Amino acid sequence: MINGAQPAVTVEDLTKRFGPLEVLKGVTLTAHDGEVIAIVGSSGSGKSTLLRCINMLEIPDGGTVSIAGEEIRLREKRGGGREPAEPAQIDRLRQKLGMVFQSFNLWSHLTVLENVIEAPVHVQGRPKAEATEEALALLDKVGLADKRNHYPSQISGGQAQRAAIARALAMRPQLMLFDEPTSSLDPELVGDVLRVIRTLAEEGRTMMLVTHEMAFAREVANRGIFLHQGRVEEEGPPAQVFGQPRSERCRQFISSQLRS
Amino acid sequence: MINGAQPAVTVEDLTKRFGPLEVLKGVTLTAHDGEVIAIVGSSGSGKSTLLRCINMLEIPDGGTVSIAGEEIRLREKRGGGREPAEPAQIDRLRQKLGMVFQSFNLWSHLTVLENVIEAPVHVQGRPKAEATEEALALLDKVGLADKRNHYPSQISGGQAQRAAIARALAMRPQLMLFDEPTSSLDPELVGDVLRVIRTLAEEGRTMMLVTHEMAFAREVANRGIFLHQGRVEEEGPPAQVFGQPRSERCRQFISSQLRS
Amino acid sequence: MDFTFLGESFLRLIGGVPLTLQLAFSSIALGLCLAILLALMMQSWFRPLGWLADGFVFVFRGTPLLVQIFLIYYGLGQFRPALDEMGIWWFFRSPYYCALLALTLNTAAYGAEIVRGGLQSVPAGQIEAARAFGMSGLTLYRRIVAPIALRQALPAYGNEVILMIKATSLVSTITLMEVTGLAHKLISETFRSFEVFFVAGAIYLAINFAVTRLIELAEHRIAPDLAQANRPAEVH
Amino acid sequence: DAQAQMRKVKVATEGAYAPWNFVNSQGKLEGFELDLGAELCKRAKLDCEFVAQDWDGIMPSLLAKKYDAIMAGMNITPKRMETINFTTAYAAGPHGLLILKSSALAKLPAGEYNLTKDLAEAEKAIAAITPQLKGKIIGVQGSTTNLAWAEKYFKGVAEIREYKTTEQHDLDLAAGRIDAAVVAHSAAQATMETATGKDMTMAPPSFSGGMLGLGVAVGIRKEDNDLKNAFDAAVKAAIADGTIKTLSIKWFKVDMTPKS
Amino acid sequence: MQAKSFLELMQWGPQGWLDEMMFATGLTLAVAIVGFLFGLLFGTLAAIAKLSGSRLAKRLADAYTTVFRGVPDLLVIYLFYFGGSAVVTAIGQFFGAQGFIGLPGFLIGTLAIGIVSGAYQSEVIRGAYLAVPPGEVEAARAFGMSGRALLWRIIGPQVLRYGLPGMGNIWQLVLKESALVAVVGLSVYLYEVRLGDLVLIYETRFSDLLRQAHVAAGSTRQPFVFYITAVAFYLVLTTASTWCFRRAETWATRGMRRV
Ligand SMILES: Nc1ncnc2c1ncn2[C@@H]1O[C@H](COP(=O)(O)OP(=O)(O)OP(=O)(O)O)[C@@H](O)[C@H]1O
Ligand SMILES: Nc1ncnc2c1ncn2[C@@H]1O[C@H](COP(=O)(O)OP(=O)(O)OP(=O)(O)O)[C@@H](O)[C@H]1O
Ligand SMILES: [Mg+2]
Ligand SMILES: [Mg+2]
Repeated sequence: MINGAQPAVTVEDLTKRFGPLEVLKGVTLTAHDGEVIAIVGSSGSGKSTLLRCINMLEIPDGGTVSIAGEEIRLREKRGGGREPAEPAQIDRLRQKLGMVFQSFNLWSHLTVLENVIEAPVHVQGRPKAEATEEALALLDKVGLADKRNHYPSQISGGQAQRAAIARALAMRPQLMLFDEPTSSLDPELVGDVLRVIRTLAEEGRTMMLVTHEMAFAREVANRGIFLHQGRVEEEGPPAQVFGQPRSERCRQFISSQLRS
Repeated sequence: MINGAQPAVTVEDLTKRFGPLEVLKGVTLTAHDGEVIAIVGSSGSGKSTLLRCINMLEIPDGGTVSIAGEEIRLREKRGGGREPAEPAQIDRLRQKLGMVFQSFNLWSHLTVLENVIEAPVHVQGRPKAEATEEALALLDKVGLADKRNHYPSQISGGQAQRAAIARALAMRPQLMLFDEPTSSLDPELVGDVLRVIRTLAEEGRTMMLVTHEMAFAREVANRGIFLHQGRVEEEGPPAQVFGQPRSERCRQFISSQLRS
Repeated sequence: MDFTFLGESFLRLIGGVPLTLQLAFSSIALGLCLAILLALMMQSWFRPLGWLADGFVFVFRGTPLLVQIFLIYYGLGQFRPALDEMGIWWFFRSPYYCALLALTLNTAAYGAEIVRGGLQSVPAGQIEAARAFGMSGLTLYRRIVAPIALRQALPAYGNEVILMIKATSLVSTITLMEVTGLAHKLISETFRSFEVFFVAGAIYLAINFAVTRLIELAEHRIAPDLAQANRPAEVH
Repeated sequence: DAQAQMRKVKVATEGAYAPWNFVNSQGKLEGFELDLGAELCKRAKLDCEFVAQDWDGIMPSLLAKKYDAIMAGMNITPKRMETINFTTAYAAGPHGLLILKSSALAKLPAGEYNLTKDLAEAEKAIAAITPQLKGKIIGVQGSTTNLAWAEKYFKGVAEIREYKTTEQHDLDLAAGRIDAAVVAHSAAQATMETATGKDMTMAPPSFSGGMLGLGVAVGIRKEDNDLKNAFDAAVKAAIADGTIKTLSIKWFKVDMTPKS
Repeated sequence: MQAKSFLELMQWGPQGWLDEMMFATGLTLAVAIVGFLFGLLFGTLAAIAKLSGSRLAKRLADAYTTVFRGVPDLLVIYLFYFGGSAVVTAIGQFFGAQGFIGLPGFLIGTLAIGIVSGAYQSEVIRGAYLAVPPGEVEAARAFGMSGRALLWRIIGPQVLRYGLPGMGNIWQLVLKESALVAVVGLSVYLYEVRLGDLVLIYETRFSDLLRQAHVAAGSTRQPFVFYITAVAFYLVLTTASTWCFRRAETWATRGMRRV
């Protein structure tokens, strides 16, 4: 378990640009063990980019990211931009992170089950039999046990999303990054995912999730963050951020949702 | 405009199987001009498959599909299964259909704008200048005007979904098939899409949409359909299907949603 | 058709098959290792390595194999004193080793381009997913990149294998009597080029047919999901 | 007029066998056979045209009537006579072993042996060479009478390697990959004048006739007797009046006139 | 024959070989381009046949690939030239013509190269097609695209994207394959030579690069000069074509994400 004295993630003054477009304009946030942080914001506001910067799939142009108190070392690249100072450090830290991609990114040459055991066996070096057993339990939990031998091209959108969730969980990560994990799920399954996340939080794991479903965000999170044009516009307890936001922009965003 | 006396789509006793799995077990439904039909159901219940059968991306194993009163002719294939009796007929009918895919399927070698004008110019043979003008208006409507020269790999999930919607609308289809068109959209954009769909319906166009957002379904639809294990379990006005369903299974499904 | 003569020719030419196969398969095996190395060098962050690989591919892909064989064998033969001094004349003295060297270097250059193309076709998202799980280096290549790249590259690599089998016919210019060398000899003795070429063609065809089947088999083994999945070709 | 009455004849040559026939730097065919051919055609009152043809296709193309005669340093052999006809020989010369000056073979006793006239004597001379070649490597041009001769007498004693051209075995002889090459004296003469051949010499014994070929002659299709007769007469006349001797000295620096 | 210096040998004009080598380079390029285009045609057709649902078409295309990939190219060229000529000659004689009717070497040569390289190209195209994301093809179909539009607008550009490296290989191959065409003799170049009152027509061939090097080597007995020069000329061709292919690749992979 990550050292309790240290926050699980610290992001400080993170900036990222794509060409002329400044996507993140200085984001600072901290997540402690067992915390669930829900990030909302309009489309294109930089939510995915933020998550991708945390595990260095995108190298931020400025600012720092620390995982369990260990700062990821970057260095200036000749010709502008930065690059990892020590790729091995990133690989090591990534083993503590799990990620569910917005577009799933399941490995197309592996079956659902193989997708789930791939990283535990070949990155963490766990015995295959053990990993398989755990994977089957996870697939069962997300209701995919009967699809375990299907290839990603043979399952439905919601099934792919659940496979991606199971794949990330199988790593038993200390910090989970969820990019819209329930976008393709029906209400029942959303409830299931909610329960899974709660269990994980109780085990002391940290989660950051991007979502568009305010109800879900409010239920699942300890803290809410509203990202607007690359900046943290509002941050606080869910009841505040998703209920009575102080910022005008956030209020407008929240109020536009349809109520059922 | 499609002949008013004929329903825009008629699906009769549609069945489809993937290997041993019977995904659709006899679906019958009709949509008239200007109708908006919302299809809900749990993940894997066959919603996408149903939409894909309507435009023959999947060839149904049994049953018939008619577009504007014209039945799509299929014939038995040697070795089992069926195949189009006359591919040209399908190509012709497809020009009246638009589709937004669950996984967007934007053409990766074309920019957002090129994606939108592609089919109008190269399928419908409209002049490029005219198509471009219309495309820009559409992109503006979905808030993507500034991303028009980006490639699909350079835009966010929600932006890709909006591009896919604009691409389908650019065909000015009589019948639109939306497969979870708002899954990656924030509440504000969901409202925008809602307005677009209403305008289209007022113009007399027909829409079938799959969604997991009950609030959205209730707002947008004239009729609701609850699909369960490949069968139409409940069908009726939105207030009934998404409010007080008669079927036990549907009630359970609806009630599981989180309320905000 | 004179079947007795065809039979006789067959018996003569089949004597060259072991040499043909030996040269083809050893050069393909060695060449593939070198090709992978070159492709990785091309993608490496350290640019000089990339330039080196590019230069190698440029020269060996850019010139005819026949000339390469010729220059390695006859050309280096001119520098015997220097090679003697380095203690490697024993290698270059032998036409077999020279042929093997030329074939290996040649197929490595072509192979490198094929491997590079395969690596580029791996969807970025799938690599990212692997990275996000802490996969890197060899594991990433072995488990994710290579299998996906292989499926893309296999048809093109199949081409290369067959090309190499046929390319061995050029080694008769440096006195190695494989199938084509024997065929030419037989023609010069009998002047029946049609029959002899027919038999030689049939022998090559048989070898290559077997190789094609093996590659197809490999394709099915490596890409079972492609075989099962609804390929676009079947979408109507 | 008379010019119009002359029969048109196409003569093929290889264009890559200096000094018999070769292409000069102006792209023109040149050499002993070109000069001789012009003379022969003048005498035979033929309207001749020379074409270049690769050695490998030279016989099939004659049979396919692509041309009517071959003058390409081609020796008369019984095997070739099964397929085509030859005129009287227009050149003949001895053959022997091309070796390095330092070789032990250089010290053999000199002698000219004719395999047609006195086979026993010739074979005695060959037997004297044989022990010196034990375990050695002999190079020889493929598809030649030299090869047949070498295989008959030295197979099993020495390793015989077949080359496409004479200059290739010259190169290997110079590099020390082979110990001797079986060649015609005329060709060896040309080699020894080049840089490659400066350390080479012919082994003293020389051989001619018999299986080494009954001389170089014009090759003609079997049924084309008119042409054979015309060339026969012309060759005999050219031998008789010393034309061949003159041309031979010009190109080979030795007299290659066949001795009857 | 005295050994000449490199510069003497490589002069332009009647004294040197540079002009011949340049012409040969041009011819090599011409044969290669035409042969490659024929190959593209045959290869595309075969790939379409292989991917089509029709089992018969697939069998035929498979047989085509197997045979023309499997048999040495020289054999195919021989077959075309002598076989084709024999047929034409027979037809000619039937109509009263006499002697051998040669088929134009250029056409036969490039056709043969086209047939052979088409067999390879079909495999590259097929492989590239299979790499195209199925969803994107579906999307096009769903919008009513089919046949030519689908091929040109969606599949073609993406096949290009995945297939260009393989095609680059085949192009290099074809560039060198043109050497084989020398066997059947390329286009004819006539020289008139007067010997007194006799007019002789000398025929030589515009040789491709490799054969020209071979001829010049045989004529001057200085093989390395010419083989190394040939290598240099080939590398010039390669540089130019590599540059073109790289440019094309950059263009074809636009919008594609790299990791
Ligand atoms: N190519 C295929 N091969 C085998 N099974 C398939 C294939 N495509 C879909 N299926 C199965 O068919 C069932 C229905 O799939 P479909 O995509 O229609 O579901 P859906 O209702 O759209 O679900 P979701 O809400 O998750 O998108 C699923 O169980 C899926 O696993
Ligand atoms: N590779 C890229 N090149 C250029 N622009 C990019 C690239 N990737 C992302 N962007 C831009 O950066 C912005 C932020 O993208 P990001 O994916 O972080 O948005 P998001 O908040 O996750 O939105 P969504 O809710 O739609 O997923 C978008 O405007 C997008 O167009
Ligand atoms: Mg996103
Ligand atoms: Mg679906």
